[in-house]
Amino acid sequence: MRHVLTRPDTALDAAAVSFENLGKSFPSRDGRYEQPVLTDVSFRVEPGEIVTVLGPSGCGKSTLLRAVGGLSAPTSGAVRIDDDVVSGIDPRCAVGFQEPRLLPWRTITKNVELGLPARTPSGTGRRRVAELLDLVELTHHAGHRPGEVSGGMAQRASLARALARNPRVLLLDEPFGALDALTRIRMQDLLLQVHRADPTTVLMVTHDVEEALVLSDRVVVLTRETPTSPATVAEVLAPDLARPRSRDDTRLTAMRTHLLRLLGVER
Amino acid sequence: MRHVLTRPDTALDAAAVSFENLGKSFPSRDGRYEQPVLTDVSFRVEPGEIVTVLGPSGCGKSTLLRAVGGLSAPTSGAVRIDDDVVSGIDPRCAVGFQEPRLLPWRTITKNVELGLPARTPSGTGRRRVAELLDLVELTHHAGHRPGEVSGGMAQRASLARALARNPRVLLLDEPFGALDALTRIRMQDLLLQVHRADPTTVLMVTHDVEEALVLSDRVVVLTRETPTSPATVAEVLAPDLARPRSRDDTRLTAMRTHLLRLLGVER
Amino acid sequence: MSTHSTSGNTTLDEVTGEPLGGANASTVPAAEHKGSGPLPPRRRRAGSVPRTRLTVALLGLVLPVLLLLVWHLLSTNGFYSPVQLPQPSAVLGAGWELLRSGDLWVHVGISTQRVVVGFMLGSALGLAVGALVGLSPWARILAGPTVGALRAVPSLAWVPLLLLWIGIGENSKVTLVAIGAFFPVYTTVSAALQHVDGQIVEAARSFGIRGVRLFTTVQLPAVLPAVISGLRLALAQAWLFLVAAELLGSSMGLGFLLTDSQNNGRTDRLLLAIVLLAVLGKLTDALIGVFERWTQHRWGSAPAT
Amino acid sequence: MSTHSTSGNTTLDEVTGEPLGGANASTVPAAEHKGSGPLPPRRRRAGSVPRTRLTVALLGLVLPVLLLLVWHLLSTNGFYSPVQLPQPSAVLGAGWELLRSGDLWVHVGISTQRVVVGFMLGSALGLAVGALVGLSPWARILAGPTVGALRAVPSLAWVPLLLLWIGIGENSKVTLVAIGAFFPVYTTVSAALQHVDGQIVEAARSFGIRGVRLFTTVQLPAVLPAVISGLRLALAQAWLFLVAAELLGSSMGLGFLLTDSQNNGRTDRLLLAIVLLAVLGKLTDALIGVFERWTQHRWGSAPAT
Amino acid sequence: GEGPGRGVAGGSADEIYLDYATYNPLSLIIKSKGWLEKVAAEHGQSVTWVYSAGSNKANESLRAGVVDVGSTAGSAALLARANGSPIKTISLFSQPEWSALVRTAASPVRAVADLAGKSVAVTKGTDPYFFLLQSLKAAGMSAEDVTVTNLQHADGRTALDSGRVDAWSGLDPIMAASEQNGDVLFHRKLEYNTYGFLNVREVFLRLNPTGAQDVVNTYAYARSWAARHRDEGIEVLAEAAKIDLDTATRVWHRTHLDIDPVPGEKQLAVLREVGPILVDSGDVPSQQDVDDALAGIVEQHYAQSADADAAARAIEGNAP
Ligand SMILES: Nc1ncnc2c1ncn2[C@@H]1O[C@H](COP(=O)(O)OP(=O)(O)OP(=O)(O)O)[C@@H](O)[C@H]1O
Ligand SMILES: Nc1ncnc2c1ncn2[C@@H]1O[C@H](COP(=O)(O)OP(=O)(O)OP(=O)(O)O)[C@@H](O)[C@H]1O
Ligand SMILES: [Mg+2]
Ligand SMILES: [Mg+2]
Repeated sequence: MRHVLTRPDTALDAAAVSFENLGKSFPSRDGRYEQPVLTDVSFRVEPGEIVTVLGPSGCGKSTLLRAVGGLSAPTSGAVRIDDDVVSGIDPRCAVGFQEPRLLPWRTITKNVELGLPARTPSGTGRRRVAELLDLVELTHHAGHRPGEVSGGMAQRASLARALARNPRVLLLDEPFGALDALTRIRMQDLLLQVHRADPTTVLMVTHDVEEALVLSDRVVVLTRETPTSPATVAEVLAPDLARPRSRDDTRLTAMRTHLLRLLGVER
Repeated sequence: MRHVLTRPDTALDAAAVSFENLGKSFPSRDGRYEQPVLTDVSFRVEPGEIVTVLGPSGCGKSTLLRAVGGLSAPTSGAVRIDDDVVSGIDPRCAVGFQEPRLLPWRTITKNVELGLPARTPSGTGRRRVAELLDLVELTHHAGHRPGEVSGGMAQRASLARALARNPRVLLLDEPFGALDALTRIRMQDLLLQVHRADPTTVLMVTHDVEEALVLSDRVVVLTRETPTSPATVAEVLAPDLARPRSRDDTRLTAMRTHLLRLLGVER
Repeated sequence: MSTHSTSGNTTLDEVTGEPLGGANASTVPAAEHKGSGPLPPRRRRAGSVPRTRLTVALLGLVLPVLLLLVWHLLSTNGFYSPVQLPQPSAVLGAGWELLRSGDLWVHVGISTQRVVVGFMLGSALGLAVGALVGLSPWARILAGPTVGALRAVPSLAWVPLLLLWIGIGENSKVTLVAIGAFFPVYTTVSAALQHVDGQIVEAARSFGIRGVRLFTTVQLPAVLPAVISGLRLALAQAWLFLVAAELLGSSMGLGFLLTDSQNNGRTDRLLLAIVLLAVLGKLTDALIGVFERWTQHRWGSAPAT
Repeated sequence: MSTHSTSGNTTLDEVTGEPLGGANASTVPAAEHKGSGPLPPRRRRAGSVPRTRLTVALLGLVLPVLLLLVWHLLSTNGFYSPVQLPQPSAVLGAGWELLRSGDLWVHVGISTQRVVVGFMLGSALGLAVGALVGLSPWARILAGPTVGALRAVPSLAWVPLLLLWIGIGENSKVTLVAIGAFFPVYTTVSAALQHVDGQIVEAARSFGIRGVRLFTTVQLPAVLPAVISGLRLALAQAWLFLVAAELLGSSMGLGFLLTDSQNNGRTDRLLLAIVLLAVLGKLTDALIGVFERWTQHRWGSAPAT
Repeated sequence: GEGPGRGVAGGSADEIYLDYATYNPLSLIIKSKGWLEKVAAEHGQSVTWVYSAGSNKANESLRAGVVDVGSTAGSAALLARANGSPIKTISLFSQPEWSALVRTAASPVRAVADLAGKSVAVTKGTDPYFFLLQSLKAAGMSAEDVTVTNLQHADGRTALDSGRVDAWSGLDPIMAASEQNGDVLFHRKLEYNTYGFLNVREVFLRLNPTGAQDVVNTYAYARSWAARHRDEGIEVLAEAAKIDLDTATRVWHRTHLDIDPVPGEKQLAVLREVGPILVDSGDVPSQQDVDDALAGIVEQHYAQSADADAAARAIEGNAP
């Protein structure tokens, strides 16, 4: 594929993420009771693993990711990165949010630069940003402001910003949701390529079962009994196949049907 | 399926939408030249038809939809709704934007109410909003603010707001992009149900080829030669099958492969 | 646009009702702690923000008390003479004297009335004109420069003009206070309206919401924080203009007390007037704080626009 | 969060550099017309906004010219006597007289200098303290109430205090002007910072951006419109406080000219001083407009937050 | 509140708008006793009192027509008339000694001549300013020989006491208060003080001569009352000016009320000294304006026909 990325000097080794009986609830609208969203979530992501999270809309996937990044504190239990309990924003993580969250007054280039680790030498930084923009196919729009690019382009810029960080744990919240089929495949390949060059830990939320199966070492499925009850881990599936995987592999097709059924889709 | 919706008294008949050599360009970053995005787009959507638009990220799908809604003026050519050239925001359309665009300070209910046609009697309005919230499965979060719901929930609220309008032309920009497989299917069904009850014209952007095939009377594919050249209509495909369609129908599978190839995906 | 937004950073402090900023940048946002039961010890920081209404009020008094101490020291160590800087107790004495004679209430009452009425009129007008200029390019081109020029006319300069046009009496005083209150609201509102998030305005317009309805449902709530800081400044400026207003043939009011004491060399009463103006300014400002909290309650944690 | 946002509504008017609001609500947004070649006739409206710099400037003069006419009429129809309301020509004459004697430049020069220096100091300090109070809950709890109270201390009340502490001379005058400039910036900045879009702040923080860097990369640009309207008000208030400042042992300056003429009953000079203050106020305000346009150019159409 | 007030250059045949001021003790007495109301009622006139904080304020009110009768220092009346304000002086209310040159107790300054090269605080355009200039002139100096620091009266005292200036050309009652505190009036000169002028708008004389006569009559009555009720007068002054009794007593003694109220040559002579100063400082455009003003400012008729007894009948007759 394309050339290997400029690697920032600060790059560090991948870290393990473990969820220990994680629970999270939010105060209800009137503040009178606590509405549980996640309960008793326990699993461990090994260093360098790619793990995807599947689950119905509103079940708490983003909440789970935010807990790892230290953006919201769990109500019970804990998340550990390597051996430290996460408390407060964790510098070892980089987050690709569900919304692009670009600074509207900065160009795409300048937005991606924000992701660079502190103290990146400016030459290295510039080179890395240019490479990333090339990889996410935004070179032609590098000088545009977020208000002047399409939804999919903004999402790719947001992805590039997260990748620029070269973190020990990469948290991606539906990074390919707004992309067409072809671009989506290219971006999946890009993620795998970056991961190969620099095998960091990736925890990613997706809605696309096929995507989960093609990309990940393990798939975590969150489910809940009723739409108002808290979600928890229903199954952890390990598609034990070498990458690159063909989307038409029959073993994957079977797993796909299984996962869809888990999510409530009967075909 | 579920009960038929409360129909606002103001509901009107579906309208035809025709694109006549539509072209659109944006001034480049430095303002020195015009960057064409769409060129010579011509096709006609018959009243009551469901038409989906497919195309690579950043090719101009949202731009196309915005031209119909009168949110941005074409550079050349025109869009007509029935026989009138669209100029300025067109009251016959309702737009479901690519981003949820909810008012952050209003509850979900209050946001959906914004979509109601002017002069809806308050009783009818309340009933219709409640029904829609039920259909998009947000009844439990009706009192939440946009900042307190998940990405998929916000998207569904945005969809409900567009549906509340009961327009002659419904414009939807990737309305199901942030939904998991099951919710997505349920929302697709919901759209068809609403359409059956009230056969309005629907023009919808999607990235999901399968979704396009399952839902639409015709699929319009936009393509471009290079990422910087303008897009135009490459093909209009009519999956001439009765609805509800099975996702596993072999005729659809063939079309799917064809469309994916058109979009550049070889399997 | 949507999810989790405000919970992450702009969280409502449960005591002051004001969102907490990014100062405690490296900790988990405060509001998230709320129902969280026992936290790992690392998250309890020495610097955590106090949360009861009383503590906050008391802490707010620390600085004034310190200032009072410095004042007391300066006025007693012989560096300043009593006319230059009377002791705090002398000022208190002057206040007590006025209180006993009943004059204090008259001064405070009439000044407060002038400020409140003038502020209401001026800020309402400022909101209206600010909305017009902020939303209509025509109004901006035609009226913008003139209003901008009038903004720099000092309060004292209005005095002779108002004397000519309206004469003395309550009307001219209230008018001057209203002029003072007008400009801050006008400026902040007209500027803020030009920067309302285009996406949601466009969305609302696409749903046929226009004109006054667009203003009240989208633009006004979106600029609410700006309106409120405009109101804050307008109220402060109303108090400032009060002093000029009470040069308009007045014989009561705190502004009168101020100038009159200055003319008569009663430094103790002068300082009393200053302190009273500051305290009343802060008290009326607190009412705007209440209004702000009400709007935040009504519209959720303040709109992010 | 992203696409097309500003193109839809908050479009940059190419002349004034200011975004056009929703007044022409039912038309296609103006900036979209730009390169659009011949449009269908329906889109050209009689009310379309003028676009050349000159036309805009001239239209801005319409209202002042009308006011001048009204003034002329009132002063010549015998309703007001010349001491009450001199003719515009008499005011011009007074200006000419001062110009010939060279005093006019002295007045204008020294006042402008005081305002500019005081404004710079005051607004810089306002920005710093406003940032602190807007971002740190501790600073807000401790200092908020005190600053809020000081805000209502009238300019005239500062005069004797500054006389005591700093004496007469330029320092005390510039200090008073700086005090005037401080509060509007402080108020708008501290308020606006509490309402910055939590989503993007959170995003920046998740990328390890904190403290000063967070402030300069995210929060400051986000509150830029508020900062600018704060600066506008601060500049206006600097001119207002100038008049009080020039009571501090001064014998030159427009504020001196104003009070002096008022005391002497030279209504022609009084009006001259008012007009000059208004014109200078507007001119210096225009500099802030230039700065605003520069920031908009630098940061794209103003941030929507 | 203080009523809607009168606007836009008012004036009518049956209303009297007049000012009261701490530098005009007679006005304080008349107001506090309610005498004018009684006198004016005889002619169906209504009375409205307006506060004047200083001569400049009284002039401003006269100019705007919000008072018909205003009290100013003689110099201020001249200044206003010379600058086109259509006013006439119909009576005098006092020959005050309200200005003098003040130093701190520790200051080495002893005489006007010692001021050479020193700084003096004063409010430009007020009586203390003219007092300073006349004193300098008498000592063979001019304003150029000292640094004149323009400050409001109260600020002048602060500047003196805090050592920012070497001397202060002061004004009562602040001056009396500072004397009380140990400052020294090192140069006094009764003649350099211009008189207390009771001015009316010309329009008022045309519209309401009866009202003008009522005012002058009441002042005449008050003048004789004040001569007999010194202590009560001091109390009224202390009360109105918010000063203590000792200070008020000082001021009272320097404010000579027992004078011939008819304005005339004696006052004009003082004003002729002041006139050129006004022209020099640019406060009045030309000497011609001053001369015209001097020629037209005095209206003796009302003071000459002042009838204290008429006022007494109205006041005492209605008394219980
Ligand atoms: N206001 C604008 N100024 C300049 N260029 C713009 C503007 N709006 C859109 N564009 C450009 O127009 C092109 C098409 O954008 P559009 O949003 O229509 O794409 P799209 O097909 O909807 O893509 P996506 O699937 O990613 O949402 C993009 O290249 C974008 O950069
Ligand atoms: N700040 C908040 N206050 C109250 N409730 C919240 C808040 N944030 C999230 N929630 C609730 O938590 C639940 C889970 O939200 P979350 O965003 O994690 O879902 P998700 O799995 O990411 O869904 P989606 O796939 O739609 O993005 C939702 O019901 C939402 O309403
Ligand atoms: Mg989510
Ligand atoms: Mg799009």
